[in-house]
Amino acid sequence: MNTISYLEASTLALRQEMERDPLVWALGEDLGRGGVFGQYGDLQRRFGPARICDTPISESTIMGAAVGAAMMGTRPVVEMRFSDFALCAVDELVNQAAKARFMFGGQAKVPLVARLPIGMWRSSAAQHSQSLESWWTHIPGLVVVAPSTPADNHALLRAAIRCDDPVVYHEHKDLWGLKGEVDERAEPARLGEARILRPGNDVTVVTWSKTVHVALEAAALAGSPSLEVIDLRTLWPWDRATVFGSAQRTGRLLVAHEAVRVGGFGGEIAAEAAEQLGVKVRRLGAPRIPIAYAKPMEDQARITAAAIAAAARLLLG
Amino acid sequence: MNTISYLEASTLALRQEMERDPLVWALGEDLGRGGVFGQYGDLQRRFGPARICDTPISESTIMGAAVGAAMMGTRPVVEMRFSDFALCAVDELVNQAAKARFMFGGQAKVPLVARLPIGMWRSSAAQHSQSLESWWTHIPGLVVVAPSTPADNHALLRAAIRCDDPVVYHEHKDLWGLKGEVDERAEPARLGEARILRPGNDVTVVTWSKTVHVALEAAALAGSPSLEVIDLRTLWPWDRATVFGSAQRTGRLLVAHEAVRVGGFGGEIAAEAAEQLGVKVRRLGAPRIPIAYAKPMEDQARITAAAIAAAARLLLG
Amino acid sequence: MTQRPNLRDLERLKRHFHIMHRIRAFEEEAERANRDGRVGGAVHLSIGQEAVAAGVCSNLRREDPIVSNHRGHGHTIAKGAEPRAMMAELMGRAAGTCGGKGGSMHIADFKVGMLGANGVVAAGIPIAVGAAQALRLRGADAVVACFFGDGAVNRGPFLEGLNWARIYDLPVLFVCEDNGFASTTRTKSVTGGPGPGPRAESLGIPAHEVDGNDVARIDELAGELVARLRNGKGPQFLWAKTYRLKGHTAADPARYREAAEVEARWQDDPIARLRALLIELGVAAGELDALARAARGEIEDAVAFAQSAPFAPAEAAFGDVQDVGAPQP
Amino acid sequence: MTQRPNLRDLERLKRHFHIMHRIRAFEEEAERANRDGRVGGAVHLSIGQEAVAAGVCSNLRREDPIVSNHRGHGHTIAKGAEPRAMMAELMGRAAGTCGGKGGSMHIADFKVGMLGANGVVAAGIPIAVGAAQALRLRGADAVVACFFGDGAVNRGPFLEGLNWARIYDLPVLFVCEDNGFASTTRTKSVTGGPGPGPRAESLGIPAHEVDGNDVARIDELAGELVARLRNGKGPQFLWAKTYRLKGHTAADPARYREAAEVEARWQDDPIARLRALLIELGVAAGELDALARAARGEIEDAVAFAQSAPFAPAEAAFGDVQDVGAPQP
Ligand SMILES: Cc1ncc(C[n+]2csc(CCOP(=O)(O)OP(=O)(O)O)c2C)c(N)n1
Ligand SMILES: Cc1ncc(C[n+]2csc(CCOP(=O)(O)OP(=O)(O)O)c2C)c(N)n1
Ligand SMILES: [Mg+2]
Ligand SMILES: [Mg+2]
Repeated sequence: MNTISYLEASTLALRQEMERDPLVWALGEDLGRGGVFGQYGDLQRRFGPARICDTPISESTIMGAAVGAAMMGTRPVVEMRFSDFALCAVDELVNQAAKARFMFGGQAKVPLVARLPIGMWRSSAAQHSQSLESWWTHIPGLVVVAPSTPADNHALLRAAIRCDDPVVYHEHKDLWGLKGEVDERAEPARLGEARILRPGNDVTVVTWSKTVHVALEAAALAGSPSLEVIDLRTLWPWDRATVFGSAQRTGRLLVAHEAVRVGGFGGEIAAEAAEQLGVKVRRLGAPRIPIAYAKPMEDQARITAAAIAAAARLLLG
Repeated sequence: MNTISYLEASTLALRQEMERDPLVWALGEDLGRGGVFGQYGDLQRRFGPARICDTPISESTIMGAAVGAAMMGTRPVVEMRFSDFALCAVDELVNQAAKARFMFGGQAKVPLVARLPIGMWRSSAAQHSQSLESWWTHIPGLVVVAPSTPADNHALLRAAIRCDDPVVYHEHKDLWGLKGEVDERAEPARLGEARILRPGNDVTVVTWSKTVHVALEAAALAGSPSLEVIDLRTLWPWDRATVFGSAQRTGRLLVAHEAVRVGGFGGEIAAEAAEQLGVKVRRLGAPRIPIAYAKPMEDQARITAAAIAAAARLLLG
Repeated sequence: MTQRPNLRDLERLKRHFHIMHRIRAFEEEAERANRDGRVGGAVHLSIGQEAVAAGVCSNLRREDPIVSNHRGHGHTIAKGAEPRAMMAELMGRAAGTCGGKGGSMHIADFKVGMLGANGVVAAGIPIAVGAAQALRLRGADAVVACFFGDGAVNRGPFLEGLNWARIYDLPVLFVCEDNGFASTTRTKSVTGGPGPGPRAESLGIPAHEVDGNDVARIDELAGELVARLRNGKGPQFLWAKTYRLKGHTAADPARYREAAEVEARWQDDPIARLRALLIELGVAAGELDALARAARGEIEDAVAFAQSAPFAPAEAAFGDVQDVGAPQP
Repeated sequence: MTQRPNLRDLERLKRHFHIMHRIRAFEEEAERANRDGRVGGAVHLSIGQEAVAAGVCSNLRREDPIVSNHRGHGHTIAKGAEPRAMMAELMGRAAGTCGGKGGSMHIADFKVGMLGANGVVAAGIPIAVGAAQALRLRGADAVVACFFGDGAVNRGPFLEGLNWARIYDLPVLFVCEDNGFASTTRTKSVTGGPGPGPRAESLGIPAHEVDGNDVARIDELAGELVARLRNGKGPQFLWAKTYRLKGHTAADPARYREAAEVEARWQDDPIARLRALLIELGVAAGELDALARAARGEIEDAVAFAQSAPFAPAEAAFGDVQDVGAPQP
């Protein structure tokens, strides 16, 4: 066990997978100098420029080349820098990566991992702060992951790299520095398993990525109802058994996420729970506004611990 | 009143708006020859190639140029041929069109209409059949429209063109030939208004685009519960008053759409209804599979009248 | 005029003749079947362009991948796919190359290195360069051929993908089939500057113009270029000027061009040209007719096979989606 | 060496001197403020590249729009925006050009025809050609200048947008500020072929290479090119070779290059060069110092203004989103 950061955990995971399998490689801009956040560390020195591949600013081709390379049996890890820039590569991700296996009748799989760092960080405004994870849950063929801790960023990234499906992998920019214990020899995670981080009786709170920490904070607030906090970890497939088990116990389900509430993945979970279980549901997400630069306006798009506690109280009350 | 097709209704609407406002224009591939479905008719002969502008196969720039042109005070109508190809223009639609007004503090609006024909038509497989309307509902700044009849394609397209916001306008490829009465002198529709097409007592069915016709068929099936069928028409903003009013009356809400169920807009409406009204909810949508070419497999992605009736019966309990 | 082939051998030309006839017959059958509903969706015919597919693919090994566009039957046949499995795919049958999931627009046969047609213009270009990169990582010395049209050179991935091949020195042969049209639009009217070849050159890739209806010349040139690829000389660009004798799809009457123009172009039919060349080289007309008949027969057999082959069960729609979180019927 | 200016007049050069100093001072203040937290987010400095902004924009009228990239302060100042409103934007204040919603990366001032910086590389290129198309539809005879970096020439919209300008003959001056870097990467290492200029030529757009640190030459050349645009001669491409003297962002120590390299490039500082030229032309050092001081004073005033200006209320985040279906606080 070592205490390392969420960022270092990802470097470690990639290093281990690259050591294990010579067909794992990564491509993206500035990777040779560690990548925009430093998450590629010194991997280029270690593995050479063919496996830690510095690319031009060509998002369509970064993603598209990964599709071709994955179909030819390698395992590319695609770095998109900011999930916002992945919007320059949507045909490649959705029309190609997600569908190739199906369209071609199973002749090839597309084992790529697309890293799309999401979330608000600091004063980064509307084009560098988005969280669009719900989009990818809507696309058949894609697996969708969003780790919240260093240990999970280690265990889930390794699982994503070993997965034979295209995985959209969301790191949160505001978590890079978060420290935690990571067992380097742990097995990779199983994709699709949620984790109950804190037991509670009154309200089940389902969340993922950075909002996990906000929910834990809410649970610890004086006067908060007793919250059972579930870190979903994987959005597709999502762990219906764990979520439903908890919601049935508490009878109340709150889904909270940083992404915009309208059309967010909270709708999927809340609707399923309402439909299948008939429990009381509620959703929290950002208002339907772009993210502003100035802090007071930017903060309007943040989900706070107080908001989570208040929503939980409404469910109780 | 004339009986014309859904396709002709769109040609008429664009013609009328172009006659009314010299700053309305359209751009896209093959528009001079009427466009891929013929929906631009002879408009180039009528208005010339500067206003019905034939473009190269450059989706990013078709959309991006429209953003620039809209910011400079014109009203471009962007033709994407198939909504699938709009995936080559997502940065332009989401990072630019939707956000420009906000990012620049209201210095400019972006009054463009992006026409993204959706839906299954005939044996068109995974890259020419998608319905991704839910994506755009998640994006602040965008208005989202999906007409189901010739009269609405006339009235809503005109409204979309006059709207000062970027509008994602979804025609359904399988409706082009649908005939109906259109009053050429009617006022443009009001965006955000749903319509109750058929009153009923047991279950409120909210739907849009082609699935409206499937729902009407379901309501007419022998042995079907009494369905109140609501054509949502605009997905953002959606007409909460009409939907909630009906759902409160019937106590049961079914949302049905052709798009994939997981992450579809049905989740938004069902979750809202569960949360705000506590009515019983259910959703119908396509399974999470790409759309296959061969008919028997393709049909697995279709929502049928029988499925709607069955889901309604389940709600009745 | 057809150039005198700097002949490799006569047998090679006869093989081209056979393959081009096979493509032609396949597409004529596909056209007919699309019109009467046995084949659905949009069917893009490469009639008139067969020389490019035949000339290029005859220089590739089975393990050399190709990537195609929406107009992919010819490339697939020339790369060695079975007409039976191909026609079954067009008819949506389980025995199709893609089990009926793709149809004409997504035809693929990975066994013979055919990595897929594509419904999105220019989308194959990044896929091709990535495939080449993967082959290098795997230590294979295969080369990749990437087919696209003159309309594709106006999409961003053209620039990005060619630049990519150049900077990593990837063994990719880019083949631009310039048939004059992008759907109903004359490509020249929407293409700035001197065209595809100079665009490739500006990205550092040597471009070679060729008469796209002259299979002997294409074969020869492609042979030289593929040899350069195998010798590590980096990517090459082949600009083949040809003509789309049919409409954009089998359903397109192509009224945006004069009948006379099309008729004139039929005079330049690459198959007729090859036939004339072979006769000139002393091959007996009877031998050529026999080859053409054989090709036609293979395709008729493929149609018969496909028509009697079963559809995949409807639930097959739930297969081949993904391993983790796979959908349930 | 700085070329002898084919001088329009000395006053013009002095104006450049003033504006370039204003840009320099603005960015030095922005850098400082970013380091101590008064300015947030990523701040991209154009220090060392001021000659391009000044030389190009001095040939534009107020109603001629410009479109910029992430490194947009210089363009915005050169186009005539108020430093007070600009600095207020960087500090997120209500008095900012974008009311504090955009910050440095989205600075814009439509009043003076500055249509916005952009957080997405190359995204401004399609916007610029569309703006030109709209101006034509509206019967305006304005021209558009579009600024982007050498990294942007590897993204698809570069090809698409330049082709677009060519085929519609739009009056767009494309300005490629080639500063050698795309973030931490030397652009040459990821750019195939002979570079931006020849790429533009291959799309039919005349390209003109220029020493990007020589404001007199840039001014002169831009003047010629803008005249061509106004005369309906179609798009033009200016390839300005310069150097990014600072890191990619104000937070980037730029350890991927040697200090010696940067030091050598400081010898070519466009402001110092212009100063030397003006002295050579007989302008008194005192006069130049006064101009520099004036520029610095304007920026200090802007900082003081911005720092004391109020933030927009938090609820302003709900404004300027959309008319139909607008969000509620
Ligand atoms: C990105 C995208 N835009 C538009 C289309 C519609 N489309 C299909 S084929 C085609 C023309 C392609 O022309 P070209 O590349 O020259 O190939 P050709 O059809 O001539 O063989 C168009 C516009 C598409 N499939 N993909
Ligand atoms: C599409 C996209 N990819 C990546 C980035 C991250 N990024 C911001 S600036 C930059 C380098 C741009 O280089 P260049 O165009 O030469 O401009 P310069 O920074 O040198 O002025 C990169 C990679 C981005 N903003 N947008
Ligand atoms: Mg063509
Ligand atoms: Mg640069």
